[in-house]
Amino acid sequence: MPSRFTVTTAILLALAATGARADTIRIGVNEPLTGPFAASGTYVVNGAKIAADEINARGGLLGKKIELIVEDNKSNPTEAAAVAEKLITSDKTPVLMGAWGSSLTLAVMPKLIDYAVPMLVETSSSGKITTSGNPFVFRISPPSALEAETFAPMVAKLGMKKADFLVLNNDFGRGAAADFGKMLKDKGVQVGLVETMDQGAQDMSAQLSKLKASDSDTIMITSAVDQLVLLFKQMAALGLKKRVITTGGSQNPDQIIAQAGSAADGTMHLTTFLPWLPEKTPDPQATERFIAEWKKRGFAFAGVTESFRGYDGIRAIAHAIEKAGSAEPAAITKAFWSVDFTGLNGPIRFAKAGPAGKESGQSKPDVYLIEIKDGRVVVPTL
Amino acid sequence: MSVILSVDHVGVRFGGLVAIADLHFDVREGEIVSLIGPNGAGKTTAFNVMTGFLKPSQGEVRFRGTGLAGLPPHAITRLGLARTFQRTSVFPDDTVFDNVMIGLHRQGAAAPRTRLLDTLIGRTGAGERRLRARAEALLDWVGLSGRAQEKAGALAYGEQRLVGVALALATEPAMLLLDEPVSGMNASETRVFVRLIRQIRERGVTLLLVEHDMPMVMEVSDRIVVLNYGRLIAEGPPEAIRNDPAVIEAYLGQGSAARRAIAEAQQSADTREAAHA
Amino acid sequence: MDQLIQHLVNTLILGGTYALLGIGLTLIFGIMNVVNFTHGALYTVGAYLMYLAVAALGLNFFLALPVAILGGLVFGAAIERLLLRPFRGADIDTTMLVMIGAGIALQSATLWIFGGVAKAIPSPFPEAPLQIGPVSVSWLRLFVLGAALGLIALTYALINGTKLGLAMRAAFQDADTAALMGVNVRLIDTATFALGSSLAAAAGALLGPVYVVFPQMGGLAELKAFAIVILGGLGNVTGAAIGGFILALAEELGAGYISSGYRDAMGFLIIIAVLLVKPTGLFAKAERIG
Amino acid sequence: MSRLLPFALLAGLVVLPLGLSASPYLLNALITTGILTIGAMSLNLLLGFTGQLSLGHIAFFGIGAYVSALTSLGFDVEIGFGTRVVHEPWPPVVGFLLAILAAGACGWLIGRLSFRVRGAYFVIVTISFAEVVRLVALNWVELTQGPLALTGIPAISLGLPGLGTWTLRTKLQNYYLVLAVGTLCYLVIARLVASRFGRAMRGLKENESLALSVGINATRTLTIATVISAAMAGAAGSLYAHYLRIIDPDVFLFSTTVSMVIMVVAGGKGTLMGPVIGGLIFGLLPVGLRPVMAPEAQWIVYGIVLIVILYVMPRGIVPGLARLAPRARPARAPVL
Repeated sequence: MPSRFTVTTAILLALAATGARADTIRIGVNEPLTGPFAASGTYVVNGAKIAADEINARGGLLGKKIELIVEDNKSNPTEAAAVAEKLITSDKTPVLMGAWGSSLTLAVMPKLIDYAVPMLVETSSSGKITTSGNPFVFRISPPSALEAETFAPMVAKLGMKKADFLVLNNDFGRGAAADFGKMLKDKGVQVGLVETMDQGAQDMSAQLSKLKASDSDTIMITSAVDQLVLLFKQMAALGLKKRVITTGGSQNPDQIIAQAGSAADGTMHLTTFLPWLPEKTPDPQATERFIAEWKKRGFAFAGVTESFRGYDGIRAIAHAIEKAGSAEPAAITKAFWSVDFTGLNGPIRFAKAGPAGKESGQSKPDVYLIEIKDGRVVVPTL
Repeated sequence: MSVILSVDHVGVRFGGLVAIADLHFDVREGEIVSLIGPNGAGKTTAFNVMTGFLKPSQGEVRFRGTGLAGLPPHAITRLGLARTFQRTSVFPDDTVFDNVMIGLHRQGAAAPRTRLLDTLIGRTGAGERRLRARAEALLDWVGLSGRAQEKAGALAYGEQRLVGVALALATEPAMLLLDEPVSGMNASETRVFVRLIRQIRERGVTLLLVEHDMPMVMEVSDRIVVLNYGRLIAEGPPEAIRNDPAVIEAYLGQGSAARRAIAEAQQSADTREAAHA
Repeated sequence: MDQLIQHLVNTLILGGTYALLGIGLTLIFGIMNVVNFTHGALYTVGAYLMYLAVAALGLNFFLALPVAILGGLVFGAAIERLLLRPFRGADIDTTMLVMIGAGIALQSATLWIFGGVAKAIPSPFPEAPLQIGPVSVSWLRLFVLGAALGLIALTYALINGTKLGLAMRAAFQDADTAALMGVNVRLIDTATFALGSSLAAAAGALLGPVYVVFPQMGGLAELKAFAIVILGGLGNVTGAAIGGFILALAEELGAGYISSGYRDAMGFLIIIAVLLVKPTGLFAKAERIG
Repeated sequence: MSRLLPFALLAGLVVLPLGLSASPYLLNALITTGILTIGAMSLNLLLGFTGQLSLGHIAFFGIGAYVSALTSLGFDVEIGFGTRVVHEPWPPVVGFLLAILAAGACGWLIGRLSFRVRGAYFVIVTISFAEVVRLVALNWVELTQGPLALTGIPAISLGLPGLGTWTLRTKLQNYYLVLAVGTLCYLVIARLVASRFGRAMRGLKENESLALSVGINATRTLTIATVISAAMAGAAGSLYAHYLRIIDPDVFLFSTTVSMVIMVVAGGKGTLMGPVIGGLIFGLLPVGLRPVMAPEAQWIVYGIVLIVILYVMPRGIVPGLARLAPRARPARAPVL
């Protein structure tokens, strides 16, 4: 069982970490390994490990091996803050990666200021993360506003007239509804209903019945993969046949195809990675290498849409450490600004975001629109 | 003497089951009255109605002229009507002394607001010392001083009964309802208890008992009220009740235990008459 | 109007499984006086057993269902034997805490064994829904409703028509008297807990294919089961059955016409409202005191 | 001997940080454990001394956290009919006091509403209340920021206007603040339990009919107990908000209530020291387990430890050990 294997590895690593080893450069990884986001967090950690092993195989950084200290934040913001504290003060990691969900990342952020340690944010999409004036935050995932901006040119081509929203009732979902809603209005598309659903909710037929009765042509959905599977099945059951576009980057199309079957046919998804068509990614060789290694380790292919973030995250951190020339938090923070390489989902270089003087770093990844057709992922021609 | 408690055409029904059909009697101040009847006659139900644990389906109970309808049990206690319980008569996890201290709850209620404040800042105060003295006096009075520091739940059954009485007396009632106070007591304990009942009356407390021990009932009561199948079938002084054909009939209809009870009652009366002669 | 009809159909479909969940919980409370905090975990176990049987063992869908239900029965019996029996005579709070401990352990064990990634159980029913006028219902959900109603009927028959049921009803009225009359109360306890657990597992096994299967799926189901049981009156089987449909109705209409964000709050608001108006539940009979 | 235990423990907790100053992580664990322990102590007032199990206790904690956070952050919400409520930020200390008041008021409400029902019903009413409050915190985004979390909550600062203020930013300061509040709560509970009011609570727990029959007003007593208990939980919630400086609707998670219940029951419900000992053990257990086992396995152990404690020491650790100790005093004798 892959997840079990990785968790055991994580413990072994954590155990190893308790013995002080000055000959390694430690990177703290703060991810949800239990709780509702356990699956995604585990994928990210596995991706991170591939990057770490790759770097170490090439001889490490600054003449030292890198070492990931992986901690579980239990999908809980309080725990995420506590874990950050432990990683920084107890394990003395000079840089962190985390913490998957926006609420988790937001909880960690004050700790970064307290201890002046930088963190690479690999998944969270809330706008707040880069606009609240935290100069220790560097994000490679797109906030929903950026996602909406990249999607804007496709709106007219899709022929959208009126869109309803069905979003997760949290920062992730509501943020997406706000940003996409604004963008759509600017493009002359009407915005109808904005329905929400709770994170753990399993039966959305009430919301879907309402959406079915509305006169819009498109439903924009923001949620994680498990709920998307449920939604597509329930839409099929209700005979709800409208254009569906999902956002947020946690969709995992392969899992959708495997679990929702033909119910997912025709659905469209905005993603930040194209593992199905490596030749269309910004760095095809790297993509293929990563996917090959992922499969070699016995992980399900479906996980790559999450795990590539962990992979790119650690690579970005490695670039920063190399540029910094030392493994000190202040030097790494400064060096993040000069990181510039091509990640699996586009160039990784940080632009300033947020209030002047204490800007956070935001990279601008590529966003792709894909469609599920006959059980396969295709890039629709618009 | 004036009426202290009047039960005015009270009826209790549980769904279709009639527990009390139409109960009507008075207790006068200073009396000792017993409520008797075969098992299931509705005696405990009557007690529960009088003390607010049960709402009657019809009729009303008045205590010192105040209607008790709708009053919760603790409010009725505060009017001066206290009771004991048939089965569980103590706070089992507390010491006997603390049991009585809990019973003195109302006596400590002089000025609740300032008291709560005193409590929080830690002033125990004179009030608390006075309560402890009261508790000691009450225990002494029922003869349990030696047991004061024992857990009430660990006492013998008869002693638990006494704790129950001390608790009820701690509320300084004008009238006390005793629910089968001597059941489970041996003969000598019962004798002591009868003396205690008389002493309670001497303090000016009116008593109403539910009891199965016929000799005891006959000995202690001024008046007896007999219930059967939720109906009042006889009322009067012990001698009259003992010979009432309706009462004998009611008890004959029951099992052998009840018959033995009535036989004992008659026997005890005979011996007492013999003693008088 | 079409929307309303669709909501009512959804209610019916959802209500069947809610009722199933509620009945299992209320039985255990009524007969054993145990607030079963493993109910949600057993619901999860039922769903994973179904997944194992269908996806891993390749069993036929209709064969896998009884296997999962039987598995729930065995799990329930084991929990009663290993965890509840040593606490016989303990107060309701203690057994409740034992059940909380067992629930935590069971749920974490499923996470440990199966990992956090949700699993889907393939169903043999066609994807295209049954379309009647403006209303659509999936075949799978129709089957689930039928199966749930069938199981409820079976439970009723068991309670009202068998010797075991008679003994259970006797224990429900008064365990001490039942014991005096020769009823093996220990066996009844095991049977009751196993039955209640198998109903939870059945709900999980039926809903697993409808939704997806993941370790935390039981948490919300458990809270809803509590709501249903309170609605119907603790220990009242018929009340729980009706309570299931009422909760489903409230959720559907609440989400459909008020606000979908508060959908899951409906159940709890109902609980509070019911307890204010009729604290013993909507369908409780008058209780005898004294 | 056991009379000295609380003093010894307090002394130990006062000097403990001197040895720990090198490890902010452990200090952090102690602070959160301390805050949860205050919650457990408040829960014990209800569960241990009146016998009412509040499984929605986290609601009071969370309400305290939100009230305190919103008081010190300020807000601007529309409450319908075009009316806006605008609140300018007040000092965190005011937030702390308002948190106590607000949580106490909610306790009063719940007490009034739900003491018509007891036992299993009370349990489920309290769960429902907590769940409704959580959903409100999640959905009333304009006020609570919903799942976006309230961030930037200021640290508690002590002091008077004009005399300057002292802001508790460091862990050590927060540690002593939590210890002080915890000690105060302990003293209040100890006083309360030994008083006439405490006797009334015990009476109701041990034999409710008898308690009523000696004139104890059940609803009033239980409601007051709930108010005090809720107010303390609110204080703990406020400390939590100002220490972590971020709160989100997850503060209302059912699992936190379960943790508090475990602390109370394992330590010994109805004893003064029980929740403290239970709180320290179960609060620090995850810290101890973290390096040695997988997170899922930790929770399995947590569940099993709970069952084993209930089986071996059904009344909890403190009474269990008191029984083992020679010349044990009656477990409930009020200390201090």
